[in-house]
Amino acid sequence: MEISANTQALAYLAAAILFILGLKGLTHPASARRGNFFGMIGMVIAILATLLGSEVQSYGFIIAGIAAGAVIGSILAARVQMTAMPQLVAALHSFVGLAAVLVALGTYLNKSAAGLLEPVLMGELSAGIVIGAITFSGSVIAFGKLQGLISGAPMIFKGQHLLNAFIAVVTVALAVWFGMTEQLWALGAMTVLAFVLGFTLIIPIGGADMPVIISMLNSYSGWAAAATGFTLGNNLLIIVGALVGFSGAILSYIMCRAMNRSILHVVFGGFGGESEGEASAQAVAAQKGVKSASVEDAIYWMEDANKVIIVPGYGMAVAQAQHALKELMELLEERGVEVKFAIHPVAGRMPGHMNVLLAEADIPYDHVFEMDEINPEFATADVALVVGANDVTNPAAKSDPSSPIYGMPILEVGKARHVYVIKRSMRPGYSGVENLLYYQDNCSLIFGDAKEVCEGLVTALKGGGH
Amino acid sequence: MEISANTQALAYLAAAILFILGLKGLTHPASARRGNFFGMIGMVIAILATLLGSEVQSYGFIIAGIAAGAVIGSILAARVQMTAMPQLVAALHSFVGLAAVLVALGTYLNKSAAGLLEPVLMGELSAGIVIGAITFSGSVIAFGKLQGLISGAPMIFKGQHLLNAFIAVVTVALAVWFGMTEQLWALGAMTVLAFVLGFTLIIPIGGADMPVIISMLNSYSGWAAAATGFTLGNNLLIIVGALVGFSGAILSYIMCRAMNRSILHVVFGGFGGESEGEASAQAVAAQKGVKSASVEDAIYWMEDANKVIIVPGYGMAVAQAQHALKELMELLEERGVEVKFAIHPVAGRMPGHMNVLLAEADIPYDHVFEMDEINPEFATADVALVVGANDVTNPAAKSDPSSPIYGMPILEVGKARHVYVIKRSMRPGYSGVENLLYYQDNCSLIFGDAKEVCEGLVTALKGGGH
Amino acid sequence: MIIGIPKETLPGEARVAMVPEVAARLVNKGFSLQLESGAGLPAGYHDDDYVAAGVEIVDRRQALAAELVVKVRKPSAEEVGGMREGALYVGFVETCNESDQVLQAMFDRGIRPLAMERIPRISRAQSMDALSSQSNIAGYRAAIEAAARYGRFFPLMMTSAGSVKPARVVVLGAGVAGLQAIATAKRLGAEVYAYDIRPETREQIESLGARAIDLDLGEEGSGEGGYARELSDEAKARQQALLAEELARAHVIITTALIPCRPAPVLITESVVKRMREGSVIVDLAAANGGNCPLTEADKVVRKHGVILVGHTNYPSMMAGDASTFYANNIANLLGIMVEQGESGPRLKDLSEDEITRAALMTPAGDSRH
Amino acid sequence: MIIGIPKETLPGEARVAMVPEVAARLVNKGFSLQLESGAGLPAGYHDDDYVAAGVEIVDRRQALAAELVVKVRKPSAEEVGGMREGALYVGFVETCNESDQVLQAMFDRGIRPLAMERIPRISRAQSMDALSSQSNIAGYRAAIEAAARYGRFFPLMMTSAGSVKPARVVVLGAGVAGLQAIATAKRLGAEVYAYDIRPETREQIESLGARAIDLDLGEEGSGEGGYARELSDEAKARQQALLAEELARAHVIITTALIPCRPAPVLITESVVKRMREGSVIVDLAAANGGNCPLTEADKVVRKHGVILVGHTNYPSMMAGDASTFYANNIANLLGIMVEQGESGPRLKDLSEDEITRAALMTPAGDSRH
Amino acid sequence: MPDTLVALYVFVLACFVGYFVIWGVTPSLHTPLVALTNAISGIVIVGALLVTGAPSAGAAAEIMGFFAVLLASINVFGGFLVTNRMLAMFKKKEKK
Amino acid sequence: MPDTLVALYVFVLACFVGYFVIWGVTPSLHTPLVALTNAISGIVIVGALLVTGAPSAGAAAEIMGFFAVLLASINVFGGFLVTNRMLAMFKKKEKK
Ligand SMILES: NC(=O)c1ccc[n+]([C@@H]2O[C@H](COP(=O)([O-])OP(=O)(O)OC[C@H]3O[C@@H](n4cnc5c(N)ncnc54)[C@H](OP(=O)(O)O)[C@@H]3O)[C@@H](O)[C@H]2O)c1
Ligand SMILES: NC(=O)c1ccc[n+]([C@@H]2O[C@H](COP(=O)([O-])OP(=O)(O)OC[C@H]3O[C@@H](n4cnc5c(N)ncnc54)[C@H](OP(=O)(O)O)[C@@H]3O)[C@@H](O)[C@H]2O)c1
Ligand SMILES: NC(=O)c1ccc[n+]([C@@H]2O[C@H](COP(=O)([O-])OP(=O)(O)OC[C@H]3O[C@@H](n4cnc5c(N)ncnc54)[C@H](O)[C@@H]3O)[C@@H](O)[C@H]2O)c1
Ligand SMILES: NC(=O)c1ccc[n+]([C@@H]2O[C@H](COP(=O)([O-])OP(=O)(O)OC[C@H]3O[C@@H](n4cnc5c(N)ncnc54)[C@H](O)[C@@H]3O)[C@@H](O)[C@H]2O)c1
Repeated sequence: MEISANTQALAYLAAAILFILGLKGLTHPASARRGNFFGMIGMVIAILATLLGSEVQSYGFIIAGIAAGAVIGSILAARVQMTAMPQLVAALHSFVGLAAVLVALGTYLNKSAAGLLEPVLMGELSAGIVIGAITFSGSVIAFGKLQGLISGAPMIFKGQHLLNAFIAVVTVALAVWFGMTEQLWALGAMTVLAFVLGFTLIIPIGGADMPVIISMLNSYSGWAAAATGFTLGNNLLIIVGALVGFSGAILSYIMCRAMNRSILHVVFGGFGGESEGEASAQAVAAQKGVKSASVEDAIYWMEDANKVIIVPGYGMAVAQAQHALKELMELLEERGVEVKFAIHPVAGRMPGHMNVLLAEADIPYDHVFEMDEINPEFATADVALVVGANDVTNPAAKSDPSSPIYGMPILEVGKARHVYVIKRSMRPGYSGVENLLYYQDNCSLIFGDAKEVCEGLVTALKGGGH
Repeated sequence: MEISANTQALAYLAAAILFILGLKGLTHPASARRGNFFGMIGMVIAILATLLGSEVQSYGFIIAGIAAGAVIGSILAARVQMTAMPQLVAALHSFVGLAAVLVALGTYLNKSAAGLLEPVLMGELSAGIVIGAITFSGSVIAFGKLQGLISGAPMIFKGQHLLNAFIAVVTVALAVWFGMTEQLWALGAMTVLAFVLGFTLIIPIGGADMPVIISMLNSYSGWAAAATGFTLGNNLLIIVGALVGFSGAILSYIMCRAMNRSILHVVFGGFGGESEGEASAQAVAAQKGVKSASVEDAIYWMEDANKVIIVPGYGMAVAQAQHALKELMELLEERGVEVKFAIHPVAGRMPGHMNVLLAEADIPYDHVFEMDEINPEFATADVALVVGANDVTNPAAKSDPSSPIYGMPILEVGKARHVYVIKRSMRPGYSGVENLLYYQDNCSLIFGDAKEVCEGLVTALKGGGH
Repeated sequence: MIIGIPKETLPGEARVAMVPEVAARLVNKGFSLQLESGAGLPAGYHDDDYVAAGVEIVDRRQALAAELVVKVRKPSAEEVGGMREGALYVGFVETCNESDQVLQAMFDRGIRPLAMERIPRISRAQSMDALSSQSNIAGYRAAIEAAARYGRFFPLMMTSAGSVKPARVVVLGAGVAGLQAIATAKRLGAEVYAYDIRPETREQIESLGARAIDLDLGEEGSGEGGYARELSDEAKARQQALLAEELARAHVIITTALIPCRPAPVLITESVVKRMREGSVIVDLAAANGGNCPLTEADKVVRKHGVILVGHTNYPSMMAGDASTFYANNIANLLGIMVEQGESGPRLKDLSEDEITRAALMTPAGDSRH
Repeated sequence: MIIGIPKETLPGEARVAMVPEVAARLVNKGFSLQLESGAGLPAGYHDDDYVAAGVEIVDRRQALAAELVVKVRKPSAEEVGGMREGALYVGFVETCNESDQVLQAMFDRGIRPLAMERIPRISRAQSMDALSSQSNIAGYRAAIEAAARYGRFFPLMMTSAGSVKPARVVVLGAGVAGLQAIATAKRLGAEVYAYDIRPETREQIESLGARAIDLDLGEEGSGEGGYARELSDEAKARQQALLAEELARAHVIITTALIPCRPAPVLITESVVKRMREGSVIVDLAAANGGNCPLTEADKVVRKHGVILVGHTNYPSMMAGDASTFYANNIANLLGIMVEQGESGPRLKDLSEDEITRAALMTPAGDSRH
Repeated sequence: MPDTLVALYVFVLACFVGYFVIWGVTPSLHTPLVALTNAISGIVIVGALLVTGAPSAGAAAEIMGFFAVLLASINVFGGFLVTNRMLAMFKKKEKK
Repeated sequence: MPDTLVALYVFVLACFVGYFVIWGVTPSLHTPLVALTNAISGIVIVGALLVTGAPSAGAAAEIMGFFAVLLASINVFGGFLVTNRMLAMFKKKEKK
């Protein structure tokens, strides 16, 4: 069965629509899996439409390639540990990049064999190759850093930006030369240089900044696909490429914004090494190996949790966040989440400090539990939300006899599945002792004024797609 | 100077981008005017590109038409009173509809003269004519109702839906017939019937529901433009048509949702007349000629106000909305709005009722004013937000000696520039007397539980585009 | 028009019918005020302050001899004797009995009493309603009294020296005083429950963040004019029994259940008191009318079965400063509708014209109420 | 190990060093408790309740003769005489003077006193810190007392009978008691201002929703161990002068400014009292140490210059129920680190090993503090 | 691709754009949005120009085209100006 | 319109769609988003198929194409499955 070009175009359109709907599915957790499903169907349609189209005539290599890819891909996906996910994504990106390069080269070979080369096409080809190559080598480096094959530390060298700029200029010059002269060596040199550029762009960047880079490379891989689409005159590739390209770019932007960094630094690489006047709380945390999180991360786990335990401390009082907490409690309860407040006997700065404030916000007494009552419950809580409390959650009180708070009973928040701590900085609490809780795997810090963060949580809970 | 088809296509693309950016500008008040400006530029580019293209050869009629249109349009826009805006918009919609019909007919004439008629084209033509005609006559009716030329009351007659369906079927049949036979009479009959359909669709709908209709007609006019685009093979028209079409449709949907009505009723007309189990608060209000408003309306005037006076009453206490009000106060103050609370001596159900609750929410005492202090200030307030208060704001106490509350001093909220009253229904307060305030021009009611509405206000204030 | 303000003579009464701030307003309107020297002292107002407000300080005789005498409490026989014939008296009359001696003495001498407790409960009269204004104070004060007498914390408190549970406060009767007591106890952090016989109070109780106790009595408790009505004997017994469970668990009970001119309903029986925890407190605002708890003794604080029963009958006097201000405002607002501006200052209107003064004015022929 | 709990003998002292609930916990751990009959009554705990908790009710002699005697207040000479030689005493010792007679008597008889007021202010000792637990009560109670004595409303109230402004409450000293007083007055709706000499309290005051008063004294007030230190004379004078303005406008002042073992600093001078409004209230928690206002008279409520000065010195006793529970918890927590489980029940550890008991244990040689 | 298919691609993508861009409009600007989209829908003027100015246009087509141009251009001018007026009126106090 | 222009139209519109649709993604799903877009970017497989299957393809092109197909299809399969795993892990308690 062979389909007409028109039918193929319609099928491509359907696939494009499915991809868009797939991404739109991610506007809400409830529709996310459906979104992924749409994406798969779109892909199946796209592949079938291509195979059935008149352009594809020989199937041997294709079937072999797909079969092998399916096996490898499935095994990779099934085996990979969730913690190794970033590496896997980086590796997959590199494949896309390389595939784009290969497609462009293959197209060049086919077209030149058919004598169909023309400047516009060659420009498009060059774009595909360059972007693809950068994506490839950049992703390989990122993979190496994440996997620990290459040192994760930022590697900065003098004149790095100059070098990058130089390589980039030469690459473009080669592309132009190739377009004008059709000389193969220019194509080859350009390809090699693009690979090098990917390498020099990413190598200086430290491991802590890899998430931004992964997402940036994601964007590159999208543009590579779009460029391929232009080369092949394939609208589907263009559409999908643009979607992916924007996705990566926007995500990088969002991440940079969250970390208070300039996106330009990322695009041009090496931003990880630049010192920034006063180190932000996030930066200090990152340096200490403490995870920082966003309001949305916390909401993600809270909104469908079975049980959330809120642990207020002096910071809640300072921020006067009790009213916002009340609202948070109500919203969570509306969603069927069980919410409890855990009060440590010395939380705050006077006996009963938390009680006064929670009562002011009209938080019902039957939601408020003292330490001994609530401690056994942390193990069954999905989220412990620590709001401006510090010392009273510090496991050092139990484990470190040299600590000045040693011997003080604490709220065992660390036993909850996820712990989110709201505070403004990495500064310690009243006792001046560093909190070991923050180094636990299940604990992340949300930096900010407790009231503002709690209001952010409330807004995020109310929000969500249309 | 004449431009090539390619240049024209690029210009069209630029125009389309400008239109999209123009609409995107409306995501935020700050960028709204720039958005409008983008729209204008886009239009200029589109028109110039068309005029300079090879298809347009004679300019006489065109220049006359544009010149006359410019003069009339500008005068209309400059003269119209803001209160007559809905009428103007309705009138303008009817123009678009009619223009679309004329363009389609003209195209038919041109193409048939050139012998270029073919079934797909004729289908597209028919779509353009039908949608355009419905838009035209529907808008004319809407205009008449709004302007008071036709009774604003819903006019319902038995079998109205049947009649509409019948006309629609016949119209479509004629279109098909025309496409198959190229017979002019079919085209003519179809056009006439489409005009009739627009009439029968809109005439049953009551004046109170006109905003939805206007927006629905807006959508129709967009689809008419898109259909024209298909006819002419003009991508710009298609893009803009789709934008406008979605805009109207989404707005109608939003409005219907806010009024708890089914969008289907609107599309098929006459929904205004259907009685719905229990009349909603909005419906009762509309019947009494009382305006209802949305949270966003109130926020619109509050967020940049100089002074907002909040008037709490018993309903605030019942809803326990004090904490939400506190947050609202803080958010407004962050934006530089002066916020004051006005307490009537008998607001609530016990002396000092409001004071207790406002103190609970930690609203500073210096924001809380008693009646005599605050009454002179209403005249200078941009917004008076009445939260579950009723009797204490009722001007009948001053003006109607027969009223049981006659002689009671009241809070003169009616003097504020805009008054928004939050309550759940049109039911009266403690004294059982209807509140004359609600009939004032500057007063709108936001129906809902005071706490939920206030939280909605808070969320809306925090929200706003990216 | 001359207004005389004699000193209150009832023992323990610290209020005064006029305060300087309000007096100044009345003087401005053309009234002449004559205050008995020292009348304001117990409430914290010095003669000097009155003088500054334009009030004339006079002796007792002269204050009583004014055209219009304003007082807080029921006049004594001696005071009636000192008033001029045909004078107008404005103040509480404190009788449900039209054959009351003092009242008769007034009528005999042609003195027209305007009873503050008879001001009708209509919107327009709210600013003159001294019953409400004084009840409000009583409610606040009752809660403070309870907190001061209760040997434990009202609020929940979790401290390193242990946790204390919040006090369980039950308020009986959610009228003006009851609601204010609820609000005040709630503010202090107690767990507040409240009960009233009128079903519409449920929402009002919840509007203060407290919880309403529901009992199924089988009959309605709303009477006319916003007051409660007396229940049938059967319903009364039912009520006592159903309430008993709630009350026995309470640590503090504030009762405000009154039905005008009727003995206060018994809501807390002795057996309930016996079941309450040692050191619990009952503040009985109905003590003057026999009390909602029969163990209460008027004007005394007693301890019975380990429970402290507070039987004060004059809470407003404990806050004489603000209570007097409220009362004086009520009086001034009432005067506002009683007079019109004549050439030589304010002149009395026909008191039977306005429904408020008509209702408040007591006449020898007996009046319409009850 | 046998613990004796004699009845408190100081007049007005209603607390008891052990409450049934805590006693039951100690009995569970293997202690034998002997309580003087009726010791719990003033705090609302009956002998029966103790018996139910496993406490033996004994006579005074026997209670005093235990190995370990726990009390609230400083023992009397008579009590010391009744104690067995070499016994351990746990309770307040209430002296800053090591040559105190009672203390000497104890030393002479080999009785080792563990002074509750010497428990160091470290995190681990918080649950044993009776000074804090009792201060907390004093702070709450002081605010209630102020509200009960003040002849007006604490909260803002806008009613049809006029509006009353919120009471302006100033709290001096924002330690444990001060913060709780702030919180309680704030709850009641007063407008609360607070001042402390230690700059870190500013944030703490604001964390309770009150406003901090800032004075520029030119020197720091933070001392060691979380206590304040005494100011230079110059700074003292400066402080008085700067505070005067704030205080004269206050309607209620609650003072808690104490410096251990020093006369209380004078914060409210007589001239300030004179300037205060008639009927204002000063609750002086430092009354026992001479008062933050020199006009205060210890253990009395006096009215001077129209201002009511409350000089109670034993607020915890007014809430003896909860105060005793807190105290008993403190004692039990302290016992927890003093003993280890031996074969025949708990056995005393070497008290000089743990820094807490080391600090609390008073020795004849004098100790390190001051 | 044939023109109709191209038109379809463009149409579908434009629909997505329309959907997203309109949902993003802040609710307080819904009224100006109606006015602005109204103005933009005056884009039929392009169609009108093409009809009127077509070399092959007969008299009837020209007349029709003339009216179409007239109406559409009223719409364009009226629409943009009214939107502008609305937004100007909606411009509130100067931010400090 | 020439194909390149059509491609440009499509590209521009797709960019807008991409921009809007991605901004709409709820932040908590950003990680799955990366995985999903990664899978979707495997669409280059279409290009690879066209290259490999082209009637005119020489051996070199076929080899290149083969590897391209292989890599892209690893990406497609791996990407979707990983996304699915992620979302499954992210599936939280059953709603009551
Ligand atoms: N309860 C009492 O009677 C009493 C009396 C005296 C001392 N203490 C001591 O106080 C401590 C109480 O423990 P805790 O956990 O409640 O408090 P904490 O250990 O003092 O920690 C409070 C935390 O809140 C954060 N914070 C402060 N302001 C904030 C704001 N506006 N927004 C968000 N976070 C804010 C601070 O971190 P950032 O600065 O990074 O934001 C700080 O780490 C104990 O060590 C206890 O011994 C208690
Ligand atoms: N202060 C006193 O001491 C005292 C004592 C007794 C009587 N009164 C009388 O009470 C009245 C007080 O006036 P007011 O204006 O405060 O109250 P009001 O006139 O009784 O009006 C309250 C309004 O709040 C609305 N409402 C109730 N629950 C609501 C909720 N959950 N969310 C939103 N709205 C809600 C009600 O309308 P919907 O049902 O439509 O929502 C009602 O119209 C006066 O007539 C006064 O004379 C006062
Ligand atoms: N002008 C006005 O609108 C206005 C003015 C003042 C009061 N009011 C209303 O009048 C009502 C009564 O006010 P009040 O405080 O003077 O009443 P009150 O002092 O006469 O009685 C106190 C409360 O006790 C309740 N009560 C009586 N018998 C009871 C029983 N057996 N069990 C339980 N509760 C019992 C009553 O229902 C009342 O709520 C209130 O609702 C008040 O809001 C209205
Ligand atoms: N383990 C712990 O962490 C722990 C336990 C208890 C108390 N503390 C802390 O110790 C501090 C003192 O507590 P306290 O209440 O027992 O103190 P305190 O009773 O000794 O003094 C009361 C307050 O008065 C203040 N003061 C003294 N002189 C003053 C002056 N001239 N003017 C104004 N204020 C003056 C002091 O600064 C103190 O805040 C508090 O901050 C408390 O939180 C810590």
